[in-house]
Amino acid sequence: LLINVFERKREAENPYVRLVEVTEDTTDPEVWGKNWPRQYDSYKRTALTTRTRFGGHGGSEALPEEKIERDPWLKRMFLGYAFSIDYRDRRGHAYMLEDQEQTKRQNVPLSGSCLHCHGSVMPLYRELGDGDAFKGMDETHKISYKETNKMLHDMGHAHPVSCVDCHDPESMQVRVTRPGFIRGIQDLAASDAPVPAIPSIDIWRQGSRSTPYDPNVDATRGEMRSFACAQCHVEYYCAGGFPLTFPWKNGLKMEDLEKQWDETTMKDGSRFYDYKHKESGAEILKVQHPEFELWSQGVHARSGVSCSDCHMPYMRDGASKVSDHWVRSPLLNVNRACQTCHHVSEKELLARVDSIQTKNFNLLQAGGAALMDLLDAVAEAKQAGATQEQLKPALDLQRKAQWRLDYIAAENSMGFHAPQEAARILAEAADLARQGQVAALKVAHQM
Amino acid sequence: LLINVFERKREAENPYVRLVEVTEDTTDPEVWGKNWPRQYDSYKRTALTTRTRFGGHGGSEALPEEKIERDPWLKRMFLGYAFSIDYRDRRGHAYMLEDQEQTKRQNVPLSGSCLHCHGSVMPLYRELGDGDAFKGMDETHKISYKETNKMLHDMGHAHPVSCVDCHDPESMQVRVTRPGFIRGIQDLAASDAPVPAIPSIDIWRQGSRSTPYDPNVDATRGEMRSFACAQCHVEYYCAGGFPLTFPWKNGLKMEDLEKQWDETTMKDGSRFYDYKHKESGAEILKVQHPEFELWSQGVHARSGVSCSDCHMPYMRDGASKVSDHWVRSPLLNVNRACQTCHHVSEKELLARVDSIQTKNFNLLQAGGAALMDLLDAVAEAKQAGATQEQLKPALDLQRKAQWRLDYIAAENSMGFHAPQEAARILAEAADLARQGQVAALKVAHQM
Amino acid sequence: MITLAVLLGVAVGTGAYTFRYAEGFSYFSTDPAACANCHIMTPQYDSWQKSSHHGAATCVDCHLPHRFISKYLAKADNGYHHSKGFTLQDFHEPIMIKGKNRDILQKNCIECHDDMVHELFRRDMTKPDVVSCVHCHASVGHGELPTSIGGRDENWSD
Ligand code: HEC
Ligand code: HEC
Ligand code: HEC
Ligand code: HEC
Ligand code: HEC
Ligand code: HEC
Ligand code: HEC
Ligand code: HEC
Ligand code: HEC
Ligand code: HEC
Ligand code: HEC
Ligand code: HEC
Ligand code: HEC
Ligand code: HEC
Ligand SMILES: [Ca+2]
Ligand SMILES: [Ca+2]
Repeated sequence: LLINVFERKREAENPYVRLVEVTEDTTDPEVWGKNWPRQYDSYKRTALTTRTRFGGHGGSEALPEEKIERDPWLKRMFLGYAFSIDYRDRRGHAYMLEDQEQTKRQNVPLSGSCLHCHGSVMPLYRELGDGDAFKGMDETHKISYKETNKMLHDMGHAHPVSCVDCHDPESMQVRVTRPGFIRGIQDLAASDAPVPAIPSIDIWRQGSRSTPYDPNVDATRGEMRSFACAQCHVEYYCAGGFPLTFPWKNGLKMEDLEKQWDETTMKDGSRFYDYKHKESGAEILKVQHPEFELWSQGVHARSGVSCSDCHMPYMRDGASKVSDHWVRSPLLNVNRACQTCHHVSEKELLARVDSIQTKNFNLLQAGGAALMDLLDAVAEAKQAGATQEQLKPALDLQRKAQWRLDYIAAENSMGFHAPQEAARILAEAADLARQGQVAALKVAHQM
Repeated sequence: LLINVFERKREAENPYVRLVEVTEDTTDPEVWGKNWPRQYDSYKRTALTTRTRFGGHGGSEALPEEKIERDPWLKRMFLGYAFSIDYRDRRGHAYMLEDQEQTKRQNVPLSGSCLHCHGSVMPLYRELGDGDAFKGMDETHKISYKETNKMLHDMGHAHPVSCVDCHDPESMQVRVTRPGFIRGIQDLAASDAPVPAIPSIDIWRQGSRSTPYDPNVDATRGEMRSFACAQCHVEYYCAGGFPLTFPWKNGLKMEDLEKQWDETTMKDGSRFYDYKHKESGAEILKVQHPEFELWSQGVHARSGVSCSDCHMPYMRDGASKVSDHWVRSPLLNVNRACQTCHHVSEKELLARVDSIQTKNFNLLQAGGAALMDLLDAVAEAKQAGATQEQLKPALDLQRKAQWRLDYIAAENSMGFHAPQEAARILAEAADLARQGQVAALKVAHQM
Repeated sequence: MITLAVLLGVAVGTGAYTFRYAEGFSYFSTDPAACANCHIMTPQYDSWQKSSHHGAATCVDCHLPHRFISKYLAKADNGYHHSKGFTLQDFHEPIMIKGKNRDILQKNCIECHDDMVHELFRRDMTKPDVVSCVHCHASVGHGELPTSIGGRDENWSD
């Protein structure tokens, strides 16, 4: 016992000493782990099984249960897109590279952009861009995924997100490295969209704007605790048409992102879309995991509560505190993730989350049903001989409805990150889908 | 100073020295005001003008702006009901009796039940029930409003809600007096519906249930600070068919209330409704101000935050603090109503409320548009020769959609009391209205 | 007699030697630093320093009964709790005030603020628990920021 007390006193006085050198090119987390064994130990646990009602994953025992099975309408919604081939639950960070390499979506040609968020790519980007990582990233969308992935392996950087991706090897400060994010947040700053969750942008805007907003310099430490995650947990475009893009030019609201895609044109001048719906022919936008965007619309974000506060909460380690690098569902960790701020029982907190998620889940199902009815009505109209031209209003409504539905389906908190905003988005999804159904029915009956 | 200290000491020994005696029959607040001048002073201010974006009222200068003007679809939604004649904004407590006496809805015959929440009726109830106020209330639905109101005036109790309605004249404790509420909350307790916002019901349920739940005995003081308001700020039925009823037999959720009305039958065995829609013929349920019910579904309620915490916050008055009896919009009183708990700037708090209310307002308008489309489709079908029988599915959907739309339109916080729940309800409203539109269109096209 | 009881209470919990090393004797003073002797109290100490009451009240003013005898008994009781928790590391984290300690706290708010709040009690101060001060004023002692860090990592060998 005496030793115990003594050790605790010492710990508090003594910050970390380095045993090995780490540099910008040290992508292997095990090396960093020699200096920071506690963070590394918890980091490794992202390979463990986790499971909650709507979140988590099956871990290494099996390939994760297919999402499609739970919500059968998803499959029909995605007809024509690679996602309808294989839409799995996410898993822990340890699996990010492996899961991407194994997905059946590989059957369709993928671009090298995909790697931005699934591997420790910065040395590869610098290599491809002659030292300029931004230029390097811009190369990758022209190269195939297979090829890019092979380069990564050959260079020895085939690791999932690693310490160097979030930390400055000199100071250990949290930082962002990903060109996609840095460009995106600069677009956002340069706009005049309100950003209540990111006050440092407001401060930057009051300046001369002569140099672009630089998150690594201008952001507060609290903001960086979210930005680190926003390098990947965001909506994007990453196929071969143009470089990886985060669509934040008009703001972070669902409608702002939609507007940017609607205004984007393809090389041939036609309106941008991710895929044509196989059944209806509608030009569909695919949403991917807009966690950062949805979070930014909620009251936690407005209150300065960051991703890391909930997903990497501090834990006590003797006299000092360390960030839990076992990034996972906070529902498996309520005492550290929530009770530091909410002094109510674990049971009550879980009940609050469940109440929020259940409401959104039910709305999601209702929206799915509405979309299926729209597709049925379109099919009926086509059967009756309607042209694509005549169906255009219905198909445009399908595009809008699916964007909204997918916004919450693809987001990973079942709407917890901004409960009312999620419900609002789903409300619009169902309404628009039903308007599309009506539009299609009217065409059908005119035939 | 000496006198001051001395007085304080005396006060402590002698809670409430009274200058005048007040009893169960003292409905005139001015008399109570002699004993408790500070509460009375603030109470009188409920006659002052207040106005916020969605709340408040125009005060005594003019009859309040008609709600109908703001949301024109409301008028069509209420065709067939007295509300379509005259739907005003609420005003302060000082006006409750006057506004009721003056409403043009008086043109249709009203029942005496109406007075339950608009006057200091307890002595009248006791009189009518030979000492038993519950019996007395049960008489009033058979008497006309005019007659009941005359009795109230003749007995000298024609006051808006008064001290005796919320306070025990002996102890000054907060209490509930209204039979409608007491029966309603007893129905709720006797059910097994979850009541996370009212823990004392859970405690009562664990007992023998041999005596009914008695709010004045079983509830906590915190709960009483909401119950006092739930005597009136709730959904009800109060026409001539049966005694005033608060529909809480199945729980406090929107669907629970709907279920009770759907299961209620009129004397002739037919399904209960408030009015037949003049255009479509649908059997419609009218919702009135379900503040208590909506609040109960939100996170403030779950956290024990009561109506009085926000609408009657403590205010400093000299050396002590008293409850502000100027019951009004907390947005006019943010520093006391919100900032004790939320240490953020007034501007930020107002922005949070506005963000919540704007989302709900937009969904409300979208729901209104959907309902108008439903009515158009029904009209089209009727034009084409459809029968009521053929239109039944569409009309049942109208009933369900209107119930939901009205639930938030009639609720007075523009959904602030439970933001996600309000959005969820409005999501269902639009979805159901559009389903009704489709159902009616299908009938129209079969003609 | 009383002092002895206190000493026993604490000694049973910690073992006298450890107790001394951990500067246990300063535990009897009203100096907030005494509480911060335990690293586990550090977040509360830090946050108290930034709180509105920094200049008005110290730890014991809020957390121990004001009357002398019960004050020392509570210290003995809490002392046992504290040192047991400290030694075994088997308490819930984050630490959340509860039960008896919550009551003591409530009484202390009222003792200092009787003047201000007697109307809340309709001038009848016999039941101090019917209006919970922290329902609205939770931040007075420790400010806005989280007052404690989350729990220990159970999976680590200590
Ligand atoms: C206030 C706490 C909180 C904040 C802040 C927060 N989250 Fe979450 N997050 C949650 C909860 C609760 C869930 C639901 C977990 C579940 O259903 O098991 C969740 C789910 C997730 C999931 C899916 C997890 C899984 O196990 O399936 C991801 C990914 C995620 N959040 C990322 C983020 C990102 C990125 C941010 C910041 C932009 C963020 N979160 C901010 C609480 C939070
Ligand atoms: C370099 C990209 C990248 C960064 C940076 C990143 N993530 Fe992830 N995250 C992913 C990918 C990819 C997955 C899915 C892995 C899979 O399914 O194989 C994932 C999965 C998750 C999960 C699900 C874990 C589970 O148990 O199911 C959570 C929670 C999460 N991330 C939160 C965060 C948070 C919080 C941060 C910032 C502290 C963050 N992520 C930073 C790419 C990233
Ligand atoms: C902007 C960052 C980003 C890019 C670019 C990206 N991903 Fe991901 N990916 C993530 C995140 C974050 C997750 C975890 C959250 C989730 O599953 O929704 C994930 C999860 C996955 C998963 C596991 C879950 C699932 O949906 O089956 C696969 C497989 C995957 N990505 C493949 C790809 C492929 C293929 C591409 C290129 C087309 C790609 N990713 C591009 C960030 C990204
Ligand atoms: C997905 C992003 C991410 C990755 C990957 C990551 N960290 Fe961190 N790390 C963070 C964040 C966020 C913090 C909290 C920083 C703060 O509060 O300023 C942090 C904090 C730290 C700290 C400071 C002390 C603490 O615990 O708060 C150390 C040391 C650290 N990380 C080491 C590592 C090591 C070693 C690895 C690789 C095994 C690693 N990190 C991987 C995001 C990451
Ligand atoms: C760093 C502080 C912090 C952490 C950690 C935190 N919260 Fe919160 N939470 C807040 C703040 C601040 C609010 C806004 C209301 C307020 O000002 O009290 C809030 C609001 C909420 C709300 C109501 C608003 C809404 O979005 O519905 C819920 C529910 C909630 N939190 C649950 C959780 C859960 C569950 C967790 C853990 C997964 C968590 N919180 C973690 C600080 C935090
Ligand atoms: C957490 C604070 C809070 C609680 C608790 C609360 N309200 Fe409100 N209430 C508000 C706000 C904010 C508004 C919106 C005011 C506005 O728009 O001007 C509002 C609006 C109202 C209005 C309309 C006021 C007006 O001026 O138009 C009424 C009536 C009302 N509430 C009654 C209640 C009742 C009854 C309860 C308890 C069952 C309750 N409130 C609980 C904050 C609260
Ligand atoms: C006896 C019935 C009754 C009780 C009890 C009651 N109210 Fe009211 N309240 C009304 C009526 C009726 C009105 C509308 C008066 C009018 O429009 O003339 C009203 C209006 C209001 C308004 C709008 C004021 C404005 O400025 O527009 C608020 C806010 C409100 N009540 C809150 C409360 C709260 C909080 C409580 C409990 C502390 C409460 N009420 C108790 C019947 C009642
Ligand atoms: C269960 C309580 C209750 C009963 C019964 C009741 N009211 Fe009200 N009334 C209220 C409350 C609370 C308000 C304020 C909130 C609002 O306006 O929505 C109000 C507001 C009003 C207003 C002013 C606002 C408006 O809508 O124009 C009028 C007029 C009114 N009531 C008339 C009536 C009539 C006529 C009846 C009988 C058919 C009646 N009330 C029965 C509680 C009640
Ligand atoms: C329901 C909320 C609530 C509760 C419970 C509550 N208070 Fe307050 N308190 C307030 C509000 C609101 C004010 C601000 C009054 C003003 O500024 O006019 C306040 C003011 C005060 C002040 C004066 C602050 C100043 O600016 O000087 C003191 C002291 C105080 N409260 C102590 C207490 C104590 C002790 C208790 C427990 C017996 C308590 N309060 C319970 C809401 C509350
Ligand atoms: C609509 C209900 C309502 C009406 C009407 C009402 N009060 Fe109150 N009153 C309350 C509530 C709620 C409290 C807070 C009680 C608590 O916290 O236990 C209160 C508290 C009080 C207190 C205790 C001290 C304080 O200020 O908190 C006094 C005294 C008081 N009221 C006097 C009056 C007088 C005099 C009138 C008439 C002029 C009146 N009340 C009308 C609801 C009402
Ligand atoms: C007596 C304390 C108290 C008062 C007074 C209070 N709140 Fe809250 N508020 C809370 C608690 C507790 C939560 C739940 C989240 C948490 O645990 O922090 C919350 C949550 C919120 C949220 C997020 C949840 C939601 O429903 O969206 C908002 C926004 C909010 N409050 C605004 C307000 C405003 C505006 C007022 C004044 C009109 C107010 N609050 C008055 C205690 C209070
Ligand atoms: C002005 C009164 C006040 C002072 C002085 C004060 N505290 Fe507290 N303390 C509180 C309150 C209030 C809470 C409960 C907060 C809550 O319920 O959220 C609390 C809670 C705690 C807790 C339990 C953790 C928690 O958040 O519930 C600990 C431990 C604690 N205090 C230690 C201390 C120490 C050590 C000091 C001196 C450095 C101190 N307190 C000074 C009022 C005070
Ligand atoms: C010997 C180490 C130590 C010292 C010295 C210490 N504490 Fe603590 N304290 C703890 C531990 C460990 C806990 C958690 C115990 C538990 O929850 O059972 C705790 C819990 C608390 C709590 C919350 C109690 C509850 O569960 O309700 C309060 C309040 C508190 N301490 C205040 C103080 C004050 C005030 C002082 C100085 C007079 C102090 N502590 C000194 C170790 C200590
Ligand atoms: C030892 C006496 C003492 C104790 C115990 C105490 N206070 Fe105070 N409190 C004061 C003094 C003195 C002030 C005035 C401080 C100032 O003006 O800076 C004050 C100020 C306040 C204020 C106004 C400043 C603010 O933070 O808003 C509130 C509210 C308050 N106290 C509530 C409480 C509550 C609640 C408790 C119990 C948890 C408590 N006090 C315990 C002495 C005390
Ligand atoms: Ca996309
Ligand atoms: Ca009704």
